[in-house]
Amino acid sequence: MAVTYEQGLAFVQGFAAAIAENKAYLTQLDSEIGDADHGTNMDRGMQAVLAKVGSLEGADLSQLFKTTAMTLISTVGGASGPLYGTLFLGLGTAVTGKTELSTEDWGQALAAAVQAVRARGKAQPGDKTMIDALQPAADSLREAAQDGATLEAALATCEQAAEQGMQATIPLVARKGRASYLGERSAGHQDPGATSSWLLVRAARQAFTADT
Amino acid sequence: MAVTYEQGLAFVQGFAAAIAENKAYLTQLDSEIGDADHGTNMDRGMQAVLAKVGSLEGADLSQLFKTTAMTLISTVGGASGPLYGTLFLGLGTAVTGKTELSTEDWGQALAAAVQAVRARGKAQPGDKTMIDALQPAADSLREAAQDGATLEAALATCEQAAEQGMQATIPLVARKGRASYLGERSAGHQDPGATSSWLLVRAARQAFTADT
Amino acid sequence: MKKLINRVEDVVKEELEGIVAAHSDLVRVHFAPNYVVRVDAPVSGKTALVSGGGSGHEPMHGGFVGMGMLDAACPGEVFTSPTPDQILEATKAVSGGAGVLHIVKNYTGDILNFEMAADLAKADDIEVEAVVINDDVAVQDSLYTAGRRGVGTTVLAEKICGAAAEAHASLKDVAELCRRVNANGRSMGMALTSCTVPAAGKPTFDLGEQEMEIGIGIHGEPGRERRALASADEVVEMLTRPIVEDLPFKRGDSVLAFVNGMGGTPLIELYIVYRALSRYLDGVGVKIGRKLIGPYITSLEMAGCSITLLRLDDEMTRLWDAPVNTPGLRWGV
Amino acid sequence: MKKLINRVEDVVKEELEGIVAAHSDLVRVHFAPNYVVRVDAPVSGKTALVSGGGSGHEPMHGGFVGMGMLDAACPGEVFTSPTPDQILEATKAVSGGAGVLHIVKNYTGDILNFEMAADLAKADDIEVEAVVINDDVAVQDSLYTAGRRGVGTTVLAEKICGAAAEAHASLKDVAELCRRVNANGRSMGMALTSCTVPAAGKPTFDLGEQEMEIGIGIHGEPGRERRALASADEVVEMLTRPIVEDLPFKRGDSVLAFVNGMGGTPLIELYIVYRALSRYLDGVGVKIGRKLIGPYITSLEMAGCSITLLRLDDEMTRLWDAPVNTPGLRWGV
Ligand SMILES: Nc1ncnc2c1ncn2[C@@H]1O[C@H](COP(=O)(O)OP(=O)(O)O)[C@@H](O)[C@H]1O
Ligand SMILES: Nc1ncnc2c1ncn2[C@@H]1O[C@H](COP(=O)(O)OP(=O)(O)O)[C@@H](O)[C@H]1O
Ligand SMILES: [Mg+2]
Ligand SMILES: [Mg+2]
Ligand SMILES: [Mg+2]
Ligand SMILES: [Mg+2]
Repeated sequence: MAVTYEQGLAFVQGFAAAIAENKAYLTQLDSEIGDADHGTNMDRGMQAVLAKVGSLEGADLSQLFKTTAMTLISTVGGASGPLYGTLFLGLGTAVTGKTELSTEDWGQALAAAVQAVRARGKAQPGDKTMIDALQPAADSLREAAQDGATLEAALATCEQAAEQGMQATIPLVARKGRASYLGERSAGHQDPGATSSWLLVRAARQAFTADT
Repeated sequence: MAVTYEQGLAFVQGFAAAIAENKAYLTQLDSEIGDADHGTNMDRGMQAVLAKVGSLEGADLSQLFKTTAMTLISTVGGASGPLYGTLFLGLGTAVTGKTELSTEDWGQALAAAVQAVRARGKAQPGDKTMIDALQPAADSLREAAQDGATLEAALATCEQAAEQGMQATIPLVARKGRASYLGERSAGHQDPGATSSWLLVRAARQAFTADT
Repeated sequence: MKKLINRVEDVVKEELEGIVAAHSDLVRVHFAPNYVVRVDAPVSGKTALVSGGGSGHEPMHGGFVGMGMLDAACPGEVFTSPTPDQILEATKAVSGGAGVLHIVKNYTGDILNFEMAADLAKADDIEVEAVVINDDVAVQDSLYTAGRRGVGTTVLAEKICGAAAEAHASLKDVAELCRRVNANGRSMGMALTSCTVPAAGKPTFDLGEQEMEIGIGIHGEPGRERRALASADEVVEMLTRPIVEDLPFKRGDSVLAFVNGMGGTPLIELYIVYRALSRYLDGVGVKIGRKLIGPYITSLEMAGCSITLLRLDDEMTRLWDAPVNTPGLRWGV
Repeated sequence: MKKLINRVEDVVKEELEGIVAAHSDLVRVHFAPNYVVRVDAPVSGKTALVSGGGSGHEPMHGGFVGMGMLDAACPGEVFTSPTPDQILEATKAVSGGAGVLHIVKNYTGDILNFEMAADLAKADDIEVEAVVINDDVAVQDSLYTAGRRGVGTTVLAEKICGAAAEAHASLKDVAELCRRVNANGRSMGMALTSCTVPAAGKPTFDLGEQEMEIGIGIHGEPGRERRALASADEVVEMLTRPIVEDLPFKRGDSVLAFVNGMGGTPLIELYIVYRALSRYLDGVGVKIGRKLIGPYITSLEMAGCSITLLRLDDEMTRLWDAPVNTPGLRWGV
């Protein structure tokens, strides 16, 4: 089984739907340790993406992800705009020329994309950012792929890792992003960006394992 | 029985005490249909009066009331400063040269003082102002004096008239002062100035009927 | 009550100490009685302008003392008119021999205290004229009531008359100009929240999350009407229609459009109000010749706004544009 | 949520429409992408200054566009950094051939978006330098964190560097000056109330009647510490002591003292704060050479204040005094 363009599109659209559904929740998380806009930001961006990707004529997966990236960069702003933009740009670059993605392909693409986000944002795992969901997701996916897991199993592991990473942000003291200004007071709250990243990984699992 | 300087002083001091005690109440009434300062204003003024009148050497009743007037004028501000100032100026002028006040004297003084307040503020009875307490008080006092009532009985009637006049302001629509800006919305609230005027008339009754 | 203050009794005194610490290049402050005068007062041969009223409306009036605007301001306690002796002292301190204009907002307290002060000043051989500002269309005017409040037009009158006085117009002419400004200015205000008088310690009125007050003044008093919360565009129409119909402002008129913040409303909202106002006026053919946007005549920390329109003529426009140098308004210098 | 707005989605757009309706003599506004440029942009041969950040801080930055200050401002959504294309377009629109300085407040989002925009501008052969303002002493600085926020010093840097650029200083010199201003400026803020992000619809944090937040930024985020409500004098000491100790400001230093309102705090309180600040500085021998008092870098309708001190040298003082003509700051013209 491999990921098709339709599944890639379903992933982007599913991510948009998940963001829309969790918009108030993400903003609430951002109220606690940030400036109360993460849900609004991501939703503004993903709605713009939805409006674009539905009508991409003859695009391939790389173009799909790059269009998503450019749209996010030019509509989101804040920290999450450039960072999610960089993530999708990384995905788009990694899948250049591919019409279908194997488990390895997706694993490599996600790893490269997360690396690009880290390069841009300079966050390490443990800094209480989206990296805390994304890095374990990418790591576990690659391991699962190396262990020869099915796409389905690999994606499930990946989603689980993201969820655990997201939850693990709760006790952390933030060292990057807006939450870092709170110092010790940032502990005890779940990072909004890690939460949207878990939604992203979950959307990928749902889209890539759905019957096509 | 006649009103002595000591009783006059006790009246001014008693009025100050009543204002201090009812400061929050008067301000609350003024919140409803004004700008939430009547208690503060009157208390600032009467505290200044207290500080002055205790140490008036060799003053007579006229000087006592005039000092009260000038102190109110220069410390209260607002509408009530000039109006209560005018009231006490009227009392002071009316009792010039007198060392004791008969019921008639006090009745004439109050009537003259209320007339002066009306001349200054241009309010008529029924306009929902202090006049609605003061005018009936002055009128009933003069009638009682004419009917040959004792000072005690005359002052009791006077206080009752002030209290009724004060209560009668509740349904009125204000035509003068700050409450007039509210139009119909001023109905249903007791006028703060009529309330402080009732306290004044009550303080006079208490001081003038106490054993000396 | 949440305020950046020390003791409630000291609010006015300490605010004035702050003003003089900040603006000693422009003003001097006298304490007990309290008044603010321009640093070069008295200016010999110049008609002097004195205004005043309760505190809590900052920058009005103390912030409007200086070259091209007021010669003196008399701040009372919060929302309480100043006292006659205070006004008298200020009047004396700025009298430059050409007479003194009292610009008085139409409140019983202000009228009475300024009247007494004027009587006292005249007894001291100072020529005093008083002009009463009463521009608030929210209040029904009548011979039998206290009439309309003085609100936003006061700021505009102080600027325009200040410029005329600076150019050495006579007391008579400045007073006449002031009456003309008043005759051509109309205002109306609204509140989203109440304010808290420091000495009272709690909000003057309670307003639900879905309510607003229309037709308020500047003393935290409730308005003419409590209505359901509405959009900025709707609020602007509620305020502007009565203003326009009252004068009435006519197609082709040029106005000074003044969007005033009540103290707790930030500039971002005032610009949204200004946008709506400019569209509304466009719709009725009234041209905005000049504008002023910001918190200039406030009610402590009240959230809300007021709109003032002043029909301009050439002289008023020229005087509006003339240099002014006060803590609260400055241009041309 | 009680605000004078229409639809929450339109807040920024309509505010910008208000600005251009009010100030078309000073600025032009471009929509989609949104940016404000001075009316005579691009000024040929002049180093152009571009700043920007989330909206909700008005008058910053749009209100600081004009002669002697910024050439362009890029307003993002409320509390959301602008996007790279927006910054790029603004940069192009004001580029007069002498290079463009990006004045960036130290927030991850601002840094990342301005970085991307600078890369794109350089690809278009526009010389761009960026200076990051990070003056907030409430935040512990460290190599491993996002570092200190950019707050009040931004306004001062924009004014001072704007004056230098107006006098045709080179990009290199203006950038160096901007770094010097940042190096000599320190700030700290506090809140009495939270603000409400329009799209969020409710206050970002809850604060009890007897509580305040110390060490807030300008995005409605909670501060470093929640403390019991205190008097203005105590609050000023809590803010000023860390500022003075951090640089450190020394006996004999001359400073620009900037008392900033957060949006919902009226001027009367800011003067009480200024009074306390001037006394505090007097006590430690620091002289106030210049001052700025008012709501210049706000957090929507938040009640509270921030204090910024900038150690002045002669050049900075001269540039501060130089003429400026923007919607939000004006003097000398
Ligand atoms: N340097 C960084 N690297 C990775 N992620 C970051 C970084 N800084 C912030 N983030 C993420 O961005 C999220 C906040 O996004 P958002 O609220 O949209 O932007 P802003 O903080 O500008 O308001 C945080 O929860 C965090 O996960
Ligand atoms: N024209 C008037 N004549 C008589 N009394 C008046 C007049 N105007 C106002 N008052 C009285 O003054 C009271 C308000 O006093 P106060 O609150 O101290 O002054 P202000 O209205 O200036 O805030 C009113 O309740 C009313 O009784
Ligand atoms: Mg955020
Ligand atoms: Mg009152
Ligand atoms: Mg009052
Ligand atoms: Mg943000």
